[in-house]
Formats: sequence, C-alpha cells, structure tokens
Amino acid sequence: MAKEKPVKNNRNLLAFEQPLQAVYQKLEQLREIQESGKMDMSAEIKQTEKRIEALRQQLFANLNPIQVVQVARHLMRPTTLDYISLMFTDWVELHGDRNFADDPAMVCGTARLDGRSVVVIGQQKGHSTKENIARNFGTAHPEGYRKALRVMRLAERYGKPIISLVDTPGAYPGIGAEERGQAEAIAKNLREMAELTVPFVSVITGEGGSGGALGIAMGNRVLMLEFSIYSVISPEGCASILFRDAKRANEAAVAMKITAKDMLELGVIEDIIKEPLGGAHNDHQLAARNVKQAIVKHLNPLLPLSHRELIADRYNKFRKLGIFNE
Amino acid sequence: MAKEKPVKNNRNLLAFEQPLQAVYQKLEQLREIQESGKMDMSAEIKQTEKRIEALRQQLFANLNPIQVVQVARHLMRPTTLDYISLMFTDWVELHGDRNFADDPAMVCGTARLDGRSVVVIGQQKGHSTKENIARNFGTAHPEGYRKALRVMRLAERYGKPIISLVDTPGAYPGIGAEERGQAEAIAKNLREMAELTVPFVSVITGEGGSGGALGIAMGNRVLMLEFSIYSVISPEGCASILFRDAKRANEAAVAMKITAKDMLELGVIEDIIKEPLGGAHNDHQLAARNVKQAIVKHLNPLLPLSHRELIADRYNKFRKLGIFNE
Amino acid sequence: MKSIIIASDLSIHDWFKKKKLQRETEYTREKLDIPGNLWVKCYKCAQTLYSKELEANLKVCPKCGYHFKLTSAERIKQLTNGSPFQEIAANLTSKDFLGFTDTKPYAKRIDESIMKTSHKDAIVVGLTRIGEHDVALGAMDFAFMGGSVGSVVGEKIARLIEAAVEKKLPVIIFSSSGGMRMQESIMSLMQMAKSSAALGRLRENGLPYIAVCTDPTTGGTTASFAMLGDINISEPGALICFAGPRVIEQTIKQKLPPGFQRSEFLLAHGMLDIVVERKKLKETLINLLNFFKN
Amino acid sequence: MKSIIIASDLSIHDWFKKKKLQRETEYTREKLDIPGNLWVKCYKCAQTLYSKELEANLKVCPKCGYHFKLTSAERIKQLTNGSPFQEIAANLTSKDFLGFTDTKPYAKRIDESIMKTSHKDAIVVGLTRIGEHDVALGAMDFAFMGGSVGSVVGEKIARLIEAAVEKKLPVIIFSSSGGMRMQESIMSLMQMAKSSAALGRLRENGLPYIAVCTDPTTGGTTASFAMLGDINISEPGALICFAGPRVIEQTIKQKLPPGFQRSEFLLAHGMLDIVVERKKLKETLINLLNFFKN
Ligand SMILES: [Zn+2]
Ligand SMILES: [Zn+2]
Repeated sequence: MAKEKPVKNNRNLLAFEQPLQAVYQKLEQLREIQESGKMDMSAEIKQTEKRIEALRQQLFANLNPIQVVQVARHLMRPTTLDYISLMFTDWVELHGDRNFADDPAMVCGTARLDGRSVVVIGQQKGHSTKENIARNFGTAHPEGYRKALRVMRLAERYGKPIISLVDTPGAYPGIGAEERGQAEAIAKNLREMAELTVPFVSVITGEGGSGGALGIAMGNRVLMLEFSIYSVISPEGCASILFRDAKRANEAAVAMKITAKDMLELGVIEDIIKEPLGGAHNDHQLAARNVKQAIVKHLNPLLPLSHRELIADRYNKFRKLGIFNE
Repeated sequence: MAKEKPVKNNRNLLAFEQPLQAVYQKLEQLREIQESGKMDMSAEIKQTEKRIEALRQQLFANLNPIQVVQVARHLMRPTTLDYISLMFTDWVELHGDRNFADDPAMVCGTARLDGRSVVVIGQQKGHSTKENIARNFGTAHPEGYRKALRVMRLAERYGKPIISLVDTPGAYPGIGAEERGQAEAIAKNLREMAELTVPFVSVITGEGGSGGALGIAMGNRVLMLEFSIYSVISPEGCASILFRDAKRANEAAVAMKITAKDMLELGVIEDIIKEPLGGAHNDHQLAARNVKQAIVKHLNPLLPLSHRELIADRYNKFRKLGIFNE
Repeated sequence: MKSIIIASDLSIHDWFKKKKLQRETEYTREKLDIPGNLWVKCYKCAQTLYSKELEANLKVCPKCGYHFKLTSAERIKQLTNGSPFQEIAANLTSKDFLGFTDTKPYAKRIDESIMKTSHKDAIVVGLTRIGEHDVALGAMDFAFMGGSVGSVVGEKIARLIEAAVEKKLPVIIFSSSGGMRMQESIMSLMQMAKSSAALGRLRENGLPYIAVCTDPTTGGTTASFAMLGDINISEPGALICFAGPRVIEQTIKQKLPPGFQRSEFLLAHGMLDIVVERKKLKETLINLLNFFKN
Repeated sequence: MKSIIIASDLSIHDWFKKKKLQRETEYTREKLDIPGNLWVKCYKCAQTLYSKELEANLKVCPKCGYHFKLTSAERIKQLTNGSPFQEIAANLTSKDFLGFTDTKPYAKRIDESIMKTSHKDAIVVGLTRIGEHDVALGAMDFAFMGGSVGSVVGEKIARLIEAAVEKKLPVIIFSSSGGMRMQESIMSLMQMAKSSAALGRLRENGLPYIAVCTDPTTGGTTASFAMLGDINISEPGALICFAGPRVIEQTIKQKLPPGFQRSEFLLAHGMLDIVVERKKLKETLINLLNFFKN
C-alpha cells in the first residue's frame, strides 16, 4: 500500500546510495532536536533535505544498468496493487482461472480510469518476505496466465480497454508449473493478445522478466518506467550461461541492453515514464500519477480505432521487431 | 474391439437371458460332435440356432426397464472405440485438454464418415475390469469434458460436423474432479455446445448418465440405441434417495421412464436405432452399421444449414423441452 | 481410487488457504421457516439471537457471521430497496406429467410445497432495479422442494433471459438448489441444457450475466446456470459442488477435509471470482454493473 | 517450495502412465554431426550401428528406437519425397546489432555456425508438398547455435505464415530449439510475440497449423509457436519444456522424476495431441491434412 511518508522508504538504501547514509543520520539528529523543542533547527533541516535531494539527483543522473536492476527490484517499489489503488477507482478483484486455481502472483480485476471502465492485470510482488512468499515473488504459474487471459477475454467481450502492469522476474520454473503447461499458457496468451479487439496498453513497472513478462505485455503500446528493465533472461542467468560465471551479472546487464532507454531505441517500447527523484519507491503517489498520465496519453488515441484497426496496429507493432541482414 | 465371432459374446448371459443357457450348452455339444467329424450334426445345429434366435426374440420382445438397463450396461456392448473402428476411416485420436491432463475416459479425434471429415467424441468404457479401470469406467473428469470442448471447437473452426457417442454412468464424483471444477466444465460445455456453428449429432449408445452424459450430448439431433437409457440419475441412485432403499431400483427404473421409447415420446430424442437381436453386444458390426446409417440419415439434412440456422435449430430443440401448467 | 501424488509448487499458497478453511464439512441443516418467534438460535454458533436484530443484519448472525438462507422475496427486497419487481411467468406451476410416485406422489408434493412455502415453485424471476441499473433478476427458494430444478424453474430462467435479450439487460441469478428435480426425470436434466443455451444466447448478444451461488448450490444446478457467470460470486461458507459430499465420501470411502466444496475452497481452486459477505453484496453488484455499463 | 498434497482421483491413470515412463531424465547429449564414418554409436543404447542402415531407418535406432536429431534438409526430404521445396527468405542472416560479446563475439559465433553447419540460420522455411497437399513447412536446425531463436528465425516464421495466408495453405513447423537467442537480448524475446501474432492471423484466416515438437524444444520456443498447433505432435522421448530440467532442479533443490518433460509426460498432462514415431509421422500428417481439407 502507498506510504503516507514517502521519505521513510529511503531508509532501505541500495548499495550505490550509501553516500546518503551519513546525511540521513544527520537529518534524523536534527529532527530529534527540533522535536524535543530545545532549539529551532528548521533552517538546518531544510538545508540538509536539500543536500539529500542534490546528492540523490547526482546519484541517479547516470545509473549503470546493474544499478537500474537494483532500483527495478527495490522491495519498496510500488507493486501492481499499489498502482491500482492509486490510479483507479471502483477496483473489484476477480479471481481464478476457472480451471485449477487462483494464482496470487497475478492479480486481475475491473476498475475505472477517470470514470472509464477498464480491466487491469498484472503480476504482484510483495513489500516483505511474508508478502513475497504469499505472492510467490511475483512469479506466476500457468493458472496466473490463464486467469489473465480469461479476464482479458471478459474485457474484450464487453469492449473494455485492458491495462497490464508488468513486474515479474519471470514465470515460475517448477514441477507443477511444467506439469500444467507453463509454456502452453504463455504461448496461448501471446496469440490471443495479438487478436484482442480492444485497446490494450502495457506498462513495465519493475522487472520485465522474459516470457513471464511478455505473457501479459503485448499491448498496442508498451511503456516502461524510467528505472524498470526488460530482458530475455535475468542478468544473473545470462552471466551464468553465456559468461560461465553468475558473478559477471554486471557485464551481462551492460551487454544485454535492458534499460528503458535501450528499449526505446530498439523500438520495443513507445514511451518512458519519468520516475520520482530516487526512484518510484520514494514517492508512490507521484509515480502512480506519472504512470496514469502516460496510460491515458497512450490509451486515448486507441479508443476510436475499430476492432480490425486495433488488431492490425498490434500486429504491425510486433511484426516489425527484428534486426537482420537480408 | 469388434469381435469376429459375435456369437461368442452371448455367453455373457444376463439374468433374464438364463433360459438360453441350456440351449447354448446343447449347441456346443452338437458342434463338438460335428467338429470331431464323427457324425454330421449340421441339421441339428441349424435347428438349435433357430431355437436360440426364437427364444432370444421372445426374451427381448418386451424387456422391462431394469432389463434394458442391464443390456445398456452389458460388458460386451460396443464401446465408443468399437463404433469408431467400425463406422469411420482415418481415425486419429487427439489427446489432452491443454490444461491439466489427458482423460482416458473420454476419447476424441478426427475421422472420416463415408469420406467426409468429422470430429468424434465419446466416453469410453472397457470390456474387462482392467480396461474399465484404465478408462475409469467411462466416468470422465473435468479434463475429459475440457478435451471434448477443445476438439469440438477445433471442428467448429474448420467447419467439420461433430458426432458424439454417449456412454457413461455419469461424470466422476471425486475429490480431484470437484477441485478442478467438474460442474464448471460440464456447464461450460452445455453453453458452448448450444453455440456451435457446425452440424452436431449425438447418439446415446449405452448409458446416458445424467449431466455427465449431457455434457457431450447437445446435438442438433439426439438419437438412442434401442436398449440404451437416458436419465437424470441412475435407477439405484434414485431408489436410494427418493425411495429410501437402493434395492428398489426396479421400481425407480419404471417410474423414471428412461428408455429410448420414453425419450422419443417426451420429445427428448429424434430417433431410435434398432439393435441386433439380443442387443448390440451380439453383433458389433450390425450395431455399428445401424448407428452409422442413422447418423448419416440425421446428419445429411443439417449439412446445408447456415451457422445461424444450426444454432437456432439447436436452441429450439432444447428450448421447447419442459412440461408445466401455465 | 485415490493415492498420494507429489504435486504442485502452488503448495505454499494452498497451505495458507487450507489453514484458513478450518471449518466443518458437515452440511448445516437449517430449518428453513423461522416461525413467528422472537428468538432464533444460530445454526452455526448456537447463540440465541433476537429475530428483529437478525433481520436487520440481513439475516447474517451478528455473532459468527453465519449467512442464513433467504427466501426469494427477502433476497429481492435486500437488493432492490423497494423498486418495483415486474415478475415474469408468475403463474407457472409444476405438473406431474410422469405420474411419478416415490414415497409420495409428485402431484401431492407440489401441492404441499405450494401450501408450505406460498411460492409457486423454486424460483422467482422478473425485471427490477438495483441501484441505478435495470436488471433481469432471478432468485431461488431452497424451501420449495430443496430448490430442485424442474420444468418450471428451467422455463422461468429461459424466459427471464429471453426478456433480458429483448430489453438489453444484464442478468443476475441467485442459485440455491439441491440439483435437478428427480420427479421430472429426464425433463429436469433437459433444463440444464435449456438454461445454458439461453445463457449462450445472452452472451452472443453481448449482455452480461452475474451468477451468485448461495448455500447450497449443488448437482445439475451448479453444472449449468450457476457456474456460467461472466462473474461468479458467492456468499461465504456456501456449499457449492457437483457431486455432494456424501456421494463423494461413499465413492472414495473416506471423510472429506474441512472446508471442502465451500465458497472459499472454490475461490482457491479458481471457480469463483469473488466471495462476498451479504452486507457488501449489493455494493459489489452495483460496482460490477457499472463496469459492464460504462 | 514443495509439499505433498493429497490430490486427484486421476491417480490410477497417472500411475499407469508413470510406470510407462521409466526412462532417464538426463538429457542425451548427441554429437550432432555424424562424420563420414561408416559406423555410428547410438546415444541411448550405445550399440554400434551401420550408418546406411540408420539412414534407411529414418535415423531411428533399429535396436532401441532412439530418434536421432535430423537436420532441416533431412526432415524436409523425409516428408516431401523429393517434391520441389520453394524456400522463403533463404538469404536472411543474423546480425550482431548489439555488439554482444560474452566469451566470444556474437558476430564470430554467427560466422562459425554458418561455416560449421552450412546453414544460414536455425530454420529453413518454404512451400512444398506432403503427399497430395501443398503446405507451408518450416524445419529447425538444432546444430545452428542450439536452434536458438533470434530475429532471423522469427522473421522467417512470420514470412512463412504470411505466405501461407496469402496462398491459403496449412502450416507445419518442426521445432528443435534451446530457446531464445540471448545474444539478441530483448529482440529475441520479441520473436515470441511476432511468431505467435502471425499464428493468430493464420487462425483468423481459418488455416490450420500443425506444430511438431522434436527433441529438444525448450524455453521461449515452447512458450510460443511450438505449442500453438491446432494439433500438437511430438516424436517419442523428446524433451519439451518451458524451464529446463537443470533450472528446475536448482529452484526446487531436488532431482526430477524419470520421464519428466518428455513427450509422453506432456501427452499424459494434456499438452500434446499425439506422440508419433518418425516412421508414422508422414502418414499421420497426411491424415490430418486430409481432415482439414475435406
Ligand atoms: Zn452464529
Ligand atoms: Zn539405440
């Protein structure tokens, strides 16, 4: 859920944010004094806050890819349900694939976006270990993909736009998932998403992990948050397979080009959504406001399109992706 | 599989067929003598065979409902795969619901009926305990109904007629079946069958057991073999619930009106398919020939109908069923 | 017919769910007609409740949350707040067309049920309003022969849906049913086909259907119109199944686990969209009707 | 992340199936290029086989039935019996557009693979005849960078399907692939979307697609075009999966059961329509093509 005091989130500092540690400590001391009523430290507090902002600006001005990965995976980064509660009204969560189970790693439901009915789907991570276990760390089983497809078809039947919020390390690699057709579930989603007759906008909000992300991410427009990532395999996975050493994830992250900027250059996404200073986890409200604005901006031009135009638009978007010699 | 010597099946005599026992024994003795070459018994053999036929004719002329139930459940009664091998060519069995499992209690596949591509679905019983265990006694799980739906949709996509062969005591009542939505699977089939845009003929070949039978039996035409049954609950089940005594199944069978003749009178089916003397198990080939003829007869008028007409035809067929005071 | 299978890495999730489902499997046998008494005993927690208070709480036990069964009239009243209810096919009554006699003639059972419940059969259907929405609404009466579905129930559902198609209305049906009415034999089975086909037509016409399973929804009812919602809803703790618990226990020769075939179980197994308390039911329906409309 | 769940009365069936699957989980590492030797050793039964005899037996071990991998050329030859093969997009080659270097530059890998296999990339697609049927046929080469799917494979599949739509032909694709080509990073992932979207278009045009999974079909390949057949076929014993066995073993920290993720396992779990021996493959395809045609 959204935090009242966004600054609190900062305390969960990433490795590259360590320079902030000392300044934060100072800020806390100043505040204690202020609150004790012994001295007026408001000027010093203001100044320190400014220093924090400046330092953060500096730190985030040029993140390298592996730092972006850290921000994208930040425990306090807004989750799908955080965004839903901040961007939509009248949310009704719909459960179940009508086949086998309800998968808590995937949430789906109906909502209103500025008064317009939409369907929302997305992977759900947690903000704590307990939540993450309950949500299987945002890694869905086939049931999750089938639930998403069921709800997308519901949207289609009643002509409602679809918003997908993508945030997953990948589809879950386990025995039950294989038994129940993880590959089949994702594959079917890809084909069916291509054929949807309603406007469809996908936003990669955190980790866009391979087929597990793509399985709900075939929007007419695909957007990414500034510090989210999108990749065919995790940097760690790539390093261990191609670089023969899982510790070379940094190198792999660089080589793979996984940032929003890379995606925009390659034509994989249509837009980058600006994050609050220091990353979306620093200000859920502002992050959600930006995401909502971007969704509205990209959804609006799709609304007048016919069924046939929407399918053609989506087909063309993905059809043109690929670089080769001819 | 079909038997070369249909007479062999007779040996599995039902209770009410016991009068045949002595005559069969005599026939066997005569044949042994004949085969030994010691004496020519061919005249006596012929005469005894005629006696068997006459006796059988007499026994089967007026079966009561519970006797019909016994014939409908006869272990040697042709199964769905028996009919398929005798009525169609180019059978390719298709497996799996693309969700959870392949259910051996339901068989589905593509075939040709006099050179025309059709899709065939049906519950599968066995001719032995071993086969019956493998086929779960023809009682399908949700997977079976979902496989059937998948294959019916395949037929629809390519405009092929559907033939369903119905022979089941019912859908399986078990933990897994409930967990995976037996009710949901059957319900969805009912709605989807109503909306199929291709010609669809259902034949109740043995036991038409309740929702488990109906789950694949919503043809534009529903036919029944002479000694098959169709009922909302088994006579035993009805007796134990309504008559408070499972042993009153005879009474229940009479009260419930479960024979082909009853169904024709109630308008539930369109035609009764004549069985070979002594029941379909006495002559698989002849039974299959009769079933095939009936299918062709009822399928042909459906072939020229448009999608819309086929749906309307099916809707009207089921819409009109119901008797009440207004 | 059972064995242990090592399965499913969904198990943590299942395990959490299962912990939550520590509830009795036994079906609560509720005496359906609360007489004119001032006091009522809760069928679940056995506490004595003041009738008026129970009534005011939508017939949900204020102590333990047990959802008492509602009559169709009570259900309609709770949802429509006195909006006019234009009943459809109000005069249909069941007919003993097979001359079916078990321990009692069906004709007699019909008469007695009509006398006892003052309903004509096990469902009331009609057009009304919920919030700002015109809807086609059906509500079953479990008190009428266990909510069993015969020709009358099937016919009324079909007419309700056909009216909805004609007037372009969403359909909501509250199920509460022991299954098909055996006294009408095959004709009751055919009501599964008829009602499902009507729902297919509704769907082809782009009109939504919300199915609400209330305690209990079993047998052919579940295997037809009760499970076919665009959205499937249920009240907490409702028994919802195809084969009843006793049939399964007889088949597998063992006791069923607690919570088996209850709403929360069906939610965990992907068959229901939402389990919603009665006091939030109307709000949820309006929310969903808004979704479909705008 | 695992526990024991009491589940499923499908267990007898499962049990029978499992007995049948007493096979090694270990992935057979086949040296792909059988050199000009007269004799070959079977990778499964280790028997020494006469090359010509193996060839004549469609590269299926006559002793143990092991299905050796086929090149695209061998596959096409076995199915078409010398019918002309009109190749599509024959000249496409991969491009190192990211300047991707792991232990070796991608550009160099491409060149070496072309040299080693004399294929331009990991799939050959074109129009040809099987029996009496004109078809759009694709066959992958596992020898080319493990059959990994990059822009070239995705593009060729899309063009094949578009040609099929234009000429109203059924599509058949033989997969043999380790998954997406990581050296093309996100662009390889996008080939899953592209190929699946093309198959959606094929379907909208009422044209059939038969997917044939051969050993091995894994990762994003399985999670896109390889699993999307109107009919999904496989050869016996093929590894077919989303996550590979090693990944799963690392995740769950235990050994996988024998036969896991093999064709027969997928058949039992409802993902494949038919598992068919190579010698009956052509006949089965023709039978299915007949079905779709008439
Ligand atoms: Zn209580
Ligand atoms: Zn061998």
